[in-house]
Amino acid sequence: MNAMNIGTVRPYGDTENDGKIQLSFTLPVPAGARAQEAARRLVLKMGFEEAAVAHMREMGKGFTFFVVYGRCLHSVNYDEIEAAEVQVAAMSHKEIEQFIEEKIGRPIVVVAACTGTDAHTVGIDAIINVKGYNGEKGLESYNWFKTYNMGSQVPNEALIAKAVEVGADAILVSQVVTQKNVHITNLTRLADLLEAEGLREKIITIVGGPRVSHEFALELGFDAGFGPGTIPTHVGSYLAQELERRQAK
Amino acid sequence: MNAMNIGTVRPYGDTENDGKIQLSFTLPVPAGARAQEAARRLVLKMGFEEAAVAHMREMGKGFTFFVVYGRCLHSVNYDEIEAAEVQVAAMSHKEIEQFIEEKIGRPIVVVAACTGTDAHTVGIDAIINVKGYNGEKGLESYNWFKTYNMGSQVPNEALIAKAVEVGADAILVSQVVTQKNVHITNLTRLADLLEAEGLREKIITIVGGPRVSHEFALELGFDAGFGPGTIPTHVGSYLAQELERRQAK
Amino acid sequence: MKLDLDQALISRARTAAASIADGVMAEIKPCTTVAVERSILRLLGVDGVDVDGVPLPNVVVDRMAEEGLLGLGAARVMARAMAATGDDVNTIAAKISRDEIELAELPTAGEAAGMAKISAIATKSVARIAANRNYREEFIAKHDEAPTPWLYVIVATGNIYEDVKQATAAAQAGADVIAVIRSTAQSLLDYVPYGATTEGFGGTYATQENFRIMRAALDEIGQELGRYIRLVNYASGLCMPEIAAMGALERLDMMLNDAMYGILFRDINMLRTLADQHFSRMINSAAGIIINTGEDNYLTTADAVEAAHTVLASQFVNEALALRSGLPEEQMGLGHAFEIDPAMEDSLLLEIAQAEMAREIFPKHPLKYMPPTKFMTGDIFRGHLMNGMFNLTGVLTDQHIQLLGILTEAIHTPFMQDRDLAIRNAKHVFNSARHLRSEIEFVKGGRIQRRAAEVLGLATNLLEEIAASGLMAAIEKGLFAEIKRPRDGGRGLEGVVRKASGYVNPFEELLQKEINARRVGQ
Amino acid sequence: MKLDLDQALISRARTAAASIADGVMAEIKPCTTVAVERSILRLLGVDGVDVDGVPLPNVVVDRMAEEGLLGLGAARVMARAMAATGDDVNTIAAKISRDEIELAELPTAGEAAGMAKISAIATKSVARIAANRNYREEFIAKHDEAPTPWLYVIVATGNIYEDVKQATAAAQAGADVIAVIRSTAQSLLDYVPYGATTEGFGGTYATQENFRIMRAALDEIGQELGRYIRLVNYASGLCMPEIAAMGALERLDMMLNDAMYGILFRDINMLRTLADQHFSRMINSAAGIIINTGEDNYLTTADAVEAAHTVLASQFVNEALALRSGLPEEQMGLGHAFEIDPAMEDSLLLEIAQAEMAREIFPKHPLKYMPPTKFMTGDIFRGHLMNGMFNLTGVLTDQHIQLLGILTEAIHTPFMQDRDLAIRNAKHVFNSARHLRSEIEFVKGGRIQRRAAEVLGLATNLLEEIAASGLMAAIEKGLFAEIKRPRDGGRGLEGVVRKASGYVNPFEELLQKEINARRVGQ
Ligand code: B12
Ligand code: B12
Ligand SMILES: Cc1ncc(COP(=O)(O)O)c(C=O)c1O
Ligand SMILES: Cc1ncc(COP(=O)(O)O)c(C=O)c1O
Repeated sequence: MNAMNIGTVRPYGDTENDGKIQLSFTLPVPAGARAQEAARRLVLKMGFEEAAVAHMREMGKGFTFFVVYGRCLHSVNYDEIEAAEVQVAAMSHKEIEQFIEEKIGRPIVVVAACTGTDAHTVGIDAIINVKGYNGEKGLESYNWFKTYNMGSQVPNEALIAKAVEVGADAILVSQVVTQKNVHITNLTRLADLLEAEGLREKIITIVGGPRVSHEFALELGFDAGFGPGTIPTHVGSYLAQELERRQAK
Repeated sequence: MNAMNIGTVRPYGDTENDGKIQLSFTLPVPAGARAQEAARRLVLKMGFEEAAVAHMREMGKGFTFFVVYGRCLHSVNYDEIEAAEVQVAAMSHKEIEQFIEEKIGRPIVVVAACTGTDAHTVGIDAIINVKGYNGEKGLESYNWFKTYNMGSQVPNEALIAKAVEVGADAILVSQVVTQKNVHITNLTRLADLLEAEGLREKIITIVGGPRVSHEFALELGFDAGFGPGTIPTHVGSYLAQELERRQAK
Repeated sequence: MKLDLDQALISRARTAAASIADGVMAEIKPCTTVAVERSILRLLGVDGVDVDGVPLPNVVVDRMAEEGLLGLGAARVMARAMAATGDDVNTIAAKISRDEIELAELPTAGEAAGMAKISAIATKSVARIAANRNYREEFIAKHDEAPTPWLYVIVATGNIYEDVKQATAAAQAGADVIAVIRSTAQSLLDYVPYGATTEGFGGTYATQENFRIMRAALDEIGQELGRYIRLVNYASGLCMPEIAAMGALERLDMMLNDAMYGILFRDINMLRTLADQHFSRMINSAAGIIINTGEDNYLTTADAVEAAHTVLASQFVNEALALRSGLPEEQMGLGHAFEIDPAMEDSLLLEIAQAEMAREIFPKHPLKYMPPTKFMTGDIFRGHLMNGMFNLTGVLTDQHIQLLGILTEAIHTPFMQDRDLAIRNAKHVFNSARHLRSEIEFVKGGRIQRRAAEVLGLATNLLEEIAASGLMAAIEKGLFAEIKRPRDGGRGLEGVVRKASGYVNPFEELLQKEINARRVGQ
Repeated sequence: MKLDLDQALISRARTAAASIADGVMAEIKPCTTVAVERSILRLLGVDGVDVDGVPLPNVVVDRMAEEGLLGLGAARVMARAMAATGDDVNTIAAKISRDEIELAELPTAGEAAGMAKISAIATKSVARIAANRNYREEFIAKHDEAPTPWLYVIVATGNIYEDVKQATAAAQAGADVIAVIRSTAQSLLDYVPYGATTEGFGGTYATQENFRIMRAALDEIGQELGRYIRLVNYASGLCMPEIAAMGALERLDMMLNDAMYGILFRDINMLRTLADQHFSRMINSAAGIIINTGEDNYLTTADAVEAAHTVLASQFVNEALALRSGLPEEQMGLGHAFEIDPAMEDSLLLEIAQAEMAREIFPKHPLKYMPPTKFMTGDIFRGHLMNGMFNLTGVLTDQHIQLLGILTEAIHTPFMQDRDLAIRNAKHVFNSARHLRSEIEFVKGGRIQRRAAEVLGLATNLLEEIAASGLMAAIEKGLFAEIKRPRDGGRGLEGVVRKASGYVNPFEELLQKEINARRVGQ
């Protein structure tokens, strides 16, 4: 995956290394020559050259919208980047079933919920429910998964209690609302609770949502993170292999 | 104009000082978790916090497009900004005519052209020709202007020769094509030529075009610059008052 | 009519919906709820919080419930207290909160005299609501009413003062209607928070003070612009009639008001919220407030092509229920949405068919048309384009209330610039296609006509099926939005109370009178 | 037909256009031009530059002109030289550049033998062109032809190697047609630059080597994608037939080819460029190259509502002229544009009327529909939306070639991402409105029909007025694009030469044969 050698890269407009970037933003100032200059200077501070205000308009009294194009002087070394990705061999529905049957020998028990005040169940339902996502049926339809989908607005405490009650191998949490970082607050609290209950090492913990990445999940103390476009087999593959790995230890 | 006291400003998303900015750009790398991380790091280098890649897609092999939102930590002090603006009292068509009749006493002679390889005459025609712009007739229709519109792709030398021939008070140059900064090259050459011919102080020199500002014109050694949305009366007001000012000296 | 819809089918659908609504009315009639009683108290003037920050209407109603008095209705118990103490309602509420009044021990003797006072207060309260309505109507009459589709935008910063900035800018940019979105999970609170608030998530708490602050701001900018700027908030949830009452008192102009939404998307108990809905809609009706129903939401969990007929069926039911709460068609902002996967070939044709169908079946109704949300991605450019197609469909099919799509739908609640771009998008498209509707006909028996006929047929069948078993059973079966809700499940069932004999709600009659008077006036 | 256009008016317009075109043909018949003669040399195989970098075709033709021999035609003079020296054409050209041949002193004796050789070379040259055409047709026949509207995008980096990257990405994203825009002012050069170039402004020089590089790149990606990717460049300008010849040799698929554009927008002398155009179109025709005419440009200087009929009138004239150069209708990519001020109420209706009118009047023609440019601003979001409305109009009115609008039109030549967004915009709209055309009818006598009738009426009148005085007089009067050009003004008049008796252009006959053969073949 990390094989490709690309080196240092800059944004590309129409010529290598031209650094061209588009920005748009609002400043709380009235439109005019000073506003335009303020926008330009702001962009120059970001480390740009040739910042040009392509569009400026006052939206309501005292607020002005800008579209700016400029040449960004920063660059990143692509080769040095190692983005965390869930490390797992992709398996099909059938392969997952077979894997669990052979290597685990009993159904994997998962408890899923959309926690806190979050009521966006479409994402977690896509992973769990028979209906599934993008033509892939959810884990509920697998013979070798036993699933409990608790639905929306589930308190962290209730989720943990349920997991204990059914002897869950894994907890699957969905967080969609991210305003004021409410998902971070919520997930941090859950991680703390799991720690306190001594469940952190016993249960595989997974987070998912449109603003979730594997890296993000790891940072908050979870085992894996799944973002937009996840399909049930991604999660099934991970669960099966991770459980086997843990049992092997 | 500069009276308003606003202080230090940051971009505004939905809360004061939240610093929210939208960016889009292309990196010459294939799409994937590493690309996403590269985009994020690039934006962090610009002095952002919480840079989030909202959208990533590969456009053609090896080029990926990103939409990013982030919180910019820079700010600008609005009160300190003094953007150069053409300093002139706005007058109507009629007022301009009267002003010239009274204070100059003879028609002002102007030579206009779209210079170099540039063939975009709509802008200069809007200022000069009877047809005008936005309902305002061009300077050609004024009794107290005598105009020569040389059209498109006029060499700098030809423009200067014409100005000398007709004893022009002012030269009006339009530059629309800006790719590879060809307008700057072109205008710098014109300024040098004027200087060499000793005409710099004798003739009022004006530049216009969609990427022109007063500041930009001054930097290149012209007397005034007019950007998008200019109407003939703006230019007429300036010419009349500037000529009077010069004659008064 | 462009779609040549089968009028007989439409009548059959309406007949089935009427019988469904009658069934619902029969179920809710014997009941009142804590929320209904709290609204009665609010309309009588109870406001404020106790030392622990609990709203006084809750303190009073909870006490009545504890004492087993709620079946009589809060008004009647309050009448007793007034007669006994000579205090005004708010003083009584405060005293109850301080345990200075024993409700169970109040003498019933002075009740009749107390009820007379209550009646007088209630009459004044309804007069205030009517005055609000008159103010609105006069303002609009003096200026010009905005052309439809109206530009409806949301603000959702979580902070009422930031909301004001955003709303003001939106009005200046051309918005006709401003909705203040509620904080997540407020609908599950069985009380209404108090005072000005600055800390919501995904929206700002609906409080009476926040209503007042925003109303004042919109009145101010409306005066400046010479246009009436409509204000919207959310009634649906556990406090449906209470918030409706607040909205009526503070001159809101539209309210999201739909029990089906609460049942399906918030897991609120059906009996509770249907009972709440009935009274809340009476209040909305008298206040001249347009309701917004939530059928659009069905398409966020179900597929917009497969489930199109459930939206239509639900609209018929909502119409029938609304009629039974005294709402005229002109105040029924039935909801629907532009949510078909745009990757589907001819999706625009299907959207046009659906929107035009709603327009022709509900000709007088100020339909509320919701933008694409589900298939929005982080590609804001694509999002802006989809919103353009949505706006085109809106003006082409003569929608009344266009909730503007936001290009950052999949990313965050709208920034000021996102909303501004949405408004400009709508103005651009509406203006450049202003009379497209009157220039275009649909080919007879073509894809568009066939699709509308198909959806109408399926909806009629569904309604007749539901009529056989009743709405509640249909919801138990998961016939809407692919979500099943048990009759006795969900939140808030404990707040449903059987009316005792002698139960009184003084507002039902007064509101009905007001509603009738307006109807005659038209 | 959706517009119910008056067919009699259309016939009248065509009759007038025919007489206008006949007038033009009569004027240009007695003349040849330096560019025509240079193209003959190129087709005969003259290529390369002299020590000063001057292209050999220019060296040779200029020398012939100096010697007063050009009236005979370059082919005949070359025949003399071949007979006299026994060298091949390129060696002769090189010798001329080194002053090693005195043209005026060449014996005329061997001319007939020389002409036979020339004929043989010319025949092979035309065969190569035909082979290119066959290759294209076979490739397309093997794969599927792209559905219309075709997605046509431009690349304009100034550097042919960057252009290749951009074009490849565009093809991968779904573009059907790639146009390489020329550097500013190349059209005013009276020679074609040589070799691979990396330094253009607002575009990349059109050189034969650049054509080759891009053709190879598009063939490669086309193979990979299993689609034929069409390549476009510009003929119009002072080198019209020369570039047409290069395009035919390097298998371009479309060429901007319009003398009217050169006259009005580049101040090229009308006689010169009309003469050049005739031969260049014969070459395009034989090569199976679709021409793109430039009527869209009129609306950048004139108002799109007021001047709509001048676009239509010019299309009629261009059609008549093209027919006279042997171009079949299937290769006439008549240009028009979506350029009405979107701030105008109902502008979309007028755009639909105009586009549909073109479609119905020119049913077999691969119309080329140009996007909004003039009213684009730096507001890229608004720009993207306008392009969406343009794409909707394109698919609704069945345009053949859709030049995709770019959201940054008012800012810079397209970045890779701008082009990608344009392609996604078009794919999104085309797909979601794929069959809208067959579902919609326009109201009889409504705004759309009336507008189309009005424009057709005005165009017919204008054509009849022009027919009375001739095209050249009409241009002198400023009847197109509000621009006046004098008959004897403009660039390049000095390059027009009266044909002497005995003038020969061996390609006219060969190309005509090829054209006829193809016509029969159909
Ligand atoms: C549908 C929807 C709703 C529906 C939800 C219905 C339901 N039962 O889920 C309704 C209408 C009820 C709703 C209401 C609200 N919503 Co909403 N809603 C959306 C919408 C349009 C789509 C979300 C969706 O269904 N996506 C489709 C699914 C399949 O994608 P997904 O969730 O990303 O899931 C995938 C992956 O992330 C992953 N995944 C997700 N979870 C998990 C979990 C695990 C364990 C794993 C492995 C994977 C995984 O797999 C899934 C499949 O690939 C979005 C906007 C948008 N287009 O994204 C707004 C949005 C999410 N909503 C928003 C808001 C604010 C609200 C409200 C709070 C508004 C209000 N105040 O009324 C309310 C209240 C909701 C609440 N209390 O949480 C905001 C959130 C803003 C933010 N960033 O914080 C959004 C972004 C809209 C906006 N721009 O304002 N909403
Ligand atoms: C119309 C147009 C054309 C027409 C021009 C017709 C004509 N006779 O002018 C045609 C079709 C011929 C054309 C051709 C080309 N164009 Co062109 N064209 C445009 C377009 C669509 C509009 C320009 C316009 O007319 N604006 C309206 C006028 C009124 O605005 P304005 O020029 O800004 O003028 C106002 C002010 O700036 C000011 N002003 C302007 N000049 C002056 C002078 C003075 C003294 C004063 C006081 C004020 C003043 O007052 C005016 C009124 O308010 C723009 C895109 C766009 N939407 O902006 C591209 C654009 C300018 N063209 C462009 C290009 C690249 C070309 C070509 C080079 C493409 C090609 N390779 O073929 C050619 C060649 C032109 C050449 N040699 O210069 C690019 C330039 C890119 C860049 N930033 O460098 C643009 C931006 C399009 C794009 N995105 O690629 N074009
Ligand atoms: C009818 C209706 N009521 C209420 C809401 C919002 O409810 P909550 O505040 O629970 O998010 C919606 C959602 O859009 C709705 O459609
Ligand atoms: C028909 C035609 N030819 C040529 C051109 C371009 O010419 P130039 O290379 O002179 O910019 C255009 C402009 O778009 C055109 O429409």
